[in-house]
Amino acid sequence: MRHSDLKTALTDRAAKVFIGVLFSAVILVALLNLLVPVDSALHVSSYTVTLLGKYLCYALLALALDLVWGFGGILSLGHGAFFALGGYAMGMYLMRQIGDRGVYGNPNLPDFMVFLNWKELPWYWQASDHFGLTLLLVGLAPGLLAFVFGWLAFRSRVTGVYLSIITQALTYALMLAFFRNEFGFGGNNGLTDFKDILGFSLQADSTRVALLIATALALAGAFVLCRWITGSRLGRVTLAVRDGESRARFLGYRTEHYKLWIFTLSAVLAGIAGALYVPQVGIINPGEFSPLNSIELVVWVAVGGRATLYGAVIGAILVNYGKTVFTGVMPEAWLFALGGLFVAVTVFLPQGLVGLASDLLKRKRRTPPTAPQTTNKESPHEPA
Amino acid sequence: MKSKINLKRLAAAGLACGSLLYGSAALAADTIKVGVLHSLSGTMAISESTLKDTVLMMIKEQNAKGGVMGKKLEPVVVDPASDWPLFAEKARQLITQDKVDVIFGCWTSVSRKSVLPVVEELNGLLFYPVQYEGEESSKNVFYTGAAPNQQAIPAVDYLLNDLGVKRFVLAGTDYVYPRTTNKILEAYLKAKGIKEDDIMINYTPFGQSDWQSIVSRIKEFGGEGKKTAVVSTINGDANVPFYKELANQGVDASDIPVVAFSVGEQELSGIDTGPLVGHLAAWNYFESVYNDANDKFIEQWHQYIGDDKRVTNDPMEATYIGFNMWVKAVEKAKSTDTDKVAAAMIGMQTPNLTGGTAVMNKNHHLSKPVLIGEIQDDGQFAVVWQTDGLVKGDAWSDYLPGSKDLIADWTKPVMCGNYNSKTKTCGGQAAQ
Amino acid sequence: MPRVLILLLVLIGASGLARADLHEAVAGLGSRSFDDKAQAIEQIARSGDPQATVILDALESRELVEDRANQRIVLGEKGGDGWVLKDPISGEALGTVGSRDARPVVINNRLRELIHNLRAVAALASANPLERRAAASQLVGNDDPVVLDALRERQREEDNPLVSGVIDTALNIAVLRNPDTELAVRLNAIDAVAGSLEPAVRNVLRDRFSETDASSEKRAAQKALASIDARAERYQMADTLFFGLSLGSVLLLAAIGLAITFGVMGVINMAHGELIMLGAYTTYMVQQIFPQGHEWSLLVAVPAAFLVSGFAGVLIERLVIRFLYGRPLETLLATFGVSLILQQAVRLIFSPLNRTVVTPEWMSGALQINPVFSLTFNRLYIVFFALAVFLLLQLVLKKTRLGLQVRAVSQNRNTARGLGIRRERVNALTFGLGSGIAGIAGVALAQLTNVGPNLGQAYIIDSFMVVVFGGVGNLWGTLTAAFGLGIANKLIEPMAGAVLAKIVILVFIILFIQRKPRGLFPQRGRAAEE
Amino acid sequence: MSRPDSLPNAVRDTFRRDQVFSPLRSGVRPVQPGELDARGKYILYMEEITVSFDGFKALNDLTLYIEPGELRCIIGPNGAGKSTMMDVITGKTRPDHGTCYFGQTLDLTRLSETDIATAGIGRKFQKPTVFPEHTALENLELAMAGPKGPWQALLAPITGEQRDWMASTLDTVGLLAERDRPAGALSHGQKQWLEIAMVLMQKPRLLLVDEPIAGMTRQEVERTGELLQSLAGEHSVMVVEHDMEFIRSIANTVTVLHQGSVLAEGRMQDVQNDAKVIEVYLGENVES
Repeated sequence: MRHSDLKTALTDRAAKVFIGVLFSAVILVALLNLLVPVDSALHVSSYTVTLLGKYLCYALLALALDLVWGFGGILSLGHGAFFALGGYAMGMYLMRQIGDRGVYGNPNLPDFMVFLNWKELPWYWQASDHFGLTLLLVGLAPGLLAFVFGWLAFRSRVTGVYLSIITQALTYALMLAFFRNEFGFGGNNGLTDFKDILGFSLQADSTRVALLIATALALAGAFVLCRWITGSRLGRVTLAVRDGESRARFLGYRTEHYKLWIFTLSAVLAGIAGALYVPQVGIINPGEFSPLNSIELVVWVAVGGRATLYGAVIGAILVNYGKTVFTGVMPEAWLFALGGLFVAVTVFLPQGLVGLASDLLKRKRRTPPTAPQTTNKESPHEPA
Repeated sequence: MKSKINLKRLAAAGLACGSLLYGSAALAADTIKVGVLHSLSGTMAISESTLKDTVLMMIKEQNAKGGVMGKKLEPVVVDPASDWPLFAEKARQLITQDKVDVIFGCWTSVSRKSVLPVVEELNGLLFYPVQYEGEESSKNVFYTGAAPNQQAIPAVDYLLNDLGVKRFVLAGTDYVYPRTTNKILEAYLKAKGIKEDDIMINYTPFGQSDWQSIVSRIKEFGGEGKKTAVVSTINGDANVPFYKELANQGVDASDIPVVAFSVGEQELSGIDTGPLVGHLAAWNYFESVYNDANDKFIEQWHQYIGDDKRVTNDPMEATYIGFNMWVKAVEKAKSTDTDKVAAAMIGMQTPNLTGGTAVMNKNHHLSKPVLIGEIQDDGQFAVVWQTDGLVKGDAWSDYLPGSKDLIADWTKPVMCGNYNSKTKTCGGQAAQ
Repeated sequence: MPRVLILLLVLIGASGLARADLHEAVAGLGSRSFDDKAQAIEQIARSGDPQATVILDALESRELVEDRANQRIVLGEKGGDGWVLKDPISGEALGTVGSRDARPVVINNRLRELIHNLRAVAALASANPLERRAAASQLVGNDDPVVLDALRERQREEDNPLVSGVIDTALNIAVLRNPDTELAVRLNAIDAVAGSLEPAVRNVLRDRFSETDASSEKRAAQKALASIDARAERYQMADTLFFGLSLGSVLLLAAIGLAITFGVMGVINMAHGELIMLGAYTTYMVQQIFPQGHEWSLLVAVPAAFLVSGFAGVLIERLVIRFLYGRPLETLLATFGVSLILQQAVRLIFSPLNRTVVTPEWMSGALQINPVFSLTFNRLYIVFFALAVFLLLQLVLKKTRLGLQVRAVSQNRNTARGLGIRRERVNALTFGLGSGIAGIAGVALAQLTNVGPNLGQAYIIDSFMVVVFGGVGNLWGTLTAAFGLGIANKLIEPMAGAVLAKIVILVFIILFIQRKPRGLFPQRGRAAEE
Repeated sequence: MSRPDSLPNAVRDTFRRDQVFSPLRSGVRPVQPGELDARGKYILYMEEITVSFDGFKALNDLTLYIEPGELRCIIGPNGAGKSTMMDVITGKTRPDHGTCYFGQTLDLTRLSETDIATAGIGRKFQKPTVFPEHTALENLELAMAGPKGPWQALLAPITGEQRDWMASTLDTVGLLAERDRPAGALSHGQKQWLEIAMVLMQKPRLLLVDEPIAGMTRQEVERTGELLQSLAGEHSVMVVEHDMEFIRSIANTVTVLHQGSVLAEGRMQDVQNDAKVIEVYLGENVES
């Protein structure tokens, strides 16, 4: 039995490899983007930098979902909502940074509020003038929502399918609410046209690279955190809750506390992913709350492989890379590919690509010694 | 845990990431690349895929004529999948990876808003072919659809003057285009002496499918003795159930006419228009307009798409005008350089499809005729009114308090998209 | 007033114009000005020529066209690829021209109304009392003296109380609108119209109330208004209720198939919406196959849609779901993939554009109970249709062998096998049944909304809400939930607007599920708790 | 597919106080370990318990007392209500009527499963329910008595003492060699043992043991019998079992359930000779 503390989580081999690969890729990209001249064949365009940044945000989001779904057994179909809330919190800060450079040149209000004839900034926008408070809000908004929602749901023992469906209803209701212009978040158009962050222009290559590195740091941090948690007794109890919630209750665990804990943490991670996503893609709007996005997210995790953490990361990156390629090369086929992926993975690859890979590796490694054993035990006619 | 396996897996993942770095960036100097940025999947595919086909048709025709400046045009089609952040990403891809010289694309305002910072940053060129809410003018964007003063205001004038309408229902989907249009109209109607009580404003969510209560309220509102009309900025999919409900509740065009700004031939092609005869729409183009240029365009379209039943519509005409103008501007500038083309665009004239000439103004908006048509039972519109001459598109509405002092002028010495004519300053963003 | 003149002439059947003038009048329809056209219509009507009705009918139905080659106004009939032209007066055939070589003469709402009124005045003499009543209703609120004369004349001969009631109202409104009538006459008129719910009555009473100086008239008008308002309010409540029922029936139709696949089989079928969509497209296809059969094609479409969607359902079950029993969350993902594939397939086959589904005559319009309360036929039929589908399904589940097996399997999968039930077959058929019902829902929805690739997505979340709210595995719960949510939505909507109403309902369901995690009518027993 | 019980019932159900959002519940606070007041004659009092599912009465006016340190065997034909009774005691099922007290103060019908477990009732299920993806040792770690909040789980390490305890418990049930195998890979009998070990780790005052010997070899059965008997005295043990021979070998007092209520209670031989019992149950089974 292991009881991993933070130190073992950091020095753990998987974490080392993960962080190593992540940072060598990111730093390579950063250097090739910043130092290699634009017309060189080795130059990496800032398009690729933002694209990679976006993938890493998605990877962080997938990691967050894997924590609740893979380890907690809570299939949330509303994780997009937490992602979007974090994104909005950051978007609000970026909106405020525009200052009087908006089209109406109003120094006190964002453009859409000028347009709606609002006279003053609503109270919930007040914190967005400060970066520190914004960071707080990035975690707090999704965390609080997840806490309240989870507190209600887990206490009432809403589980399985029911929970999935009401999380879907949650994100759907939020989407409708954010679409409303009166809600004060820019309605359908959302928040866009950002200029700079902490005084650095968002259009500068160096800012982009910095954001990419920040995302990679967040992802690595979240990965280590998740490893630590899943390796600790907390993680084992969470797994136990996943596999036999009522048994765990009979052992004296307040399972709802565990679920709430992990759900809230996951929501905060999703919020951070959203906050990193927005400055890189340059827009946040209610479409991010769409239930479709949340379901797609589940597939990233399923494709990569549940309950492995790195599976989620690999899945998110692979599927989104596929999406980028497909929507460019053969747009009509993208939905077929995505749909087929959903079906194929759930039916044939319940453990995802990671599971497939480890099965293959296992077979390769173990075939010679195990082969005679199986033939002894099992029917001798069966081909090995 | 089996960390040995992890190493290999992660290395593989790293390789996959690496392959991302160098995408397709082949540069062919003997062609001019034209980016097409319209959704081919998702909710907007219904409207946007037609425009993709229109651009491809125009490119084919132009190439048959020998291309532009002796070079063939090469379309680069991408699918932003009705996903707004993806619009920005794809725009960036088109400009930096595929090195296109111009982009035709976007439909919804939010997609344009998403793309806008990208084309400005990378100094790209975007032709936007859809009627929209105005309140914008970018150095890098040409707006070939109608501004509110080219659609909404003339339509309301028609209702006021020709139909004697005294009460107005402003019904729209809850997003920025209806909001802006309705605000402009509200201000305009009040200026025309319509009382607050005689204006009813209603917003519904996207894809609203149950219109019973709203239609019933409109009926009630219209039953109070004064001639009433509905000004509809209801978007896309919500229109079919809306019109069906109107028809079923017996709201006749002669009692309460509905004038729509987002319903064209293509939207009607999904509705049984029998019960809707007489309801109105305001556009800069109708397929039913009779003249040779339009006949030719329609025939060409039918041939290209291989279906005689496919209709044409206003955004297609806007694409047609935008494309032809761009071709002329490139030839005039003898370059595809954005700044040179943009400069050449201003003042450019090409024939439109309604028998007149479209002119590109200094504010990057077109001068266009405004037509009002009544829906006919064959899904077409019959033109019942049109402006005498061309109406110049206004980037900034005169009826909104925030924008009445703003003008856009992309010629020297102003060179500004939001120039305050009172303070003589250029608003923040577009400062050069 | 020219309109007066023509009506007069039509009424007395005067005929004094030469054919040459008629020719000239018809040519006048080619003008670009609607005033000129109005004048031409007057002239044509004034001619009294038997061809006049033919020409005016053609004008309204866009079969009066301008031949672009010689700019003549002729009768044109769409045939083949173009127009078959005929002389409007002699009826002589003039050959055919291409579809864009002739164009219909454009009329606008004003001209259309002019023609309608002309026709209504003529229809007052119809032998059919229903037509007479419709004509009289059309003329209510019209103060043209000639129209009023025509109404008065009709009133003298009218023996049908319904028709004469409408004419009375029309005449009394005219009395009240005329400032010169005596007070006593006006008071009588107010009394007479006090029971009418016609909007025109309310408006005229309001005007009298604010304009009159006579206190007796003021009081009478006020009293009449109050009683009208009170009645109207009651009917409005009934209206709202009907809207709620109607929305509920749509929800019921959308959800009931899901109640089978989700409730009975435990499969979270995210492709349910697309099965509805398939039903709607089947309706479209059936109408394409029988282009002349719009009136009855729905009767073919219902079984066809059941079969198409049912077959698709069986396929989905056999190819995907059977690998996933007992893993409900996985069925969610897999069927979501299926839904994406179906959507994109439809987009490729039928194009992303919406398809037109024609509403048959008998489903158009409304059952006009009184001027403020009407039940639209399509909604009314759909309410009954939904209930019929529900009852039929209950019958199938209660009375047939399949139903028995379905219930057995749903209650205990293992025991059922022990009883010799072929589970595989029952699963496939059950899923097919649920899917088939989704297809039937599609037929109904095709009458209300877009038939396009996104049709299904619009209903999937609502459907799940209904089933979960009602209690999984309980069809009666689904019924109650559908109508409950429908009515609640419509009650909230006038207060909060459509968007907020929807949010309120969603939040309500989320909170409700916290309180009763198994819905309104939970299945009880130990099996249900596992 | 069942009809709703009727609308008024549904409405009443909806507004039941005990299902209302937890903060609205009154007087319920988490039970602390050691809160049990076992000074009375009995440790478990079940009185007039009735549970019905859709009109079927799974328990009908059941009254049963367990003394501290007693080993009680419960027998009865299928559907007699044995498992439902355990469900009521452990808080899984709420009775429609009746009271159920653990010790003098703890009203089990108002406590959650967690609280009941914390109060000192451990249960071994009919179907062995261990955590298949955890190793045998981890299963014990999960079951081990001690603070069970998320923070403690994250931060408090396992002490050496606890390690020894787990090892010795595993040894008791003969699974020490399997300590690092996933529980899912154990044989059926081993899982039974593992679950018993888990219940022991909870340090319960009352053990509910549902069909402990299913799938065990004769030897294992014997050891189980010995173990259960050794537990009695320090713990109260309630065993539900079908195997009459096993019951006879361990039982002191036997309770026969039939149709949801107690049919007979007493020493094994008395019960065996009871005419009613023979009629409904033993008659057929004793022979076979």
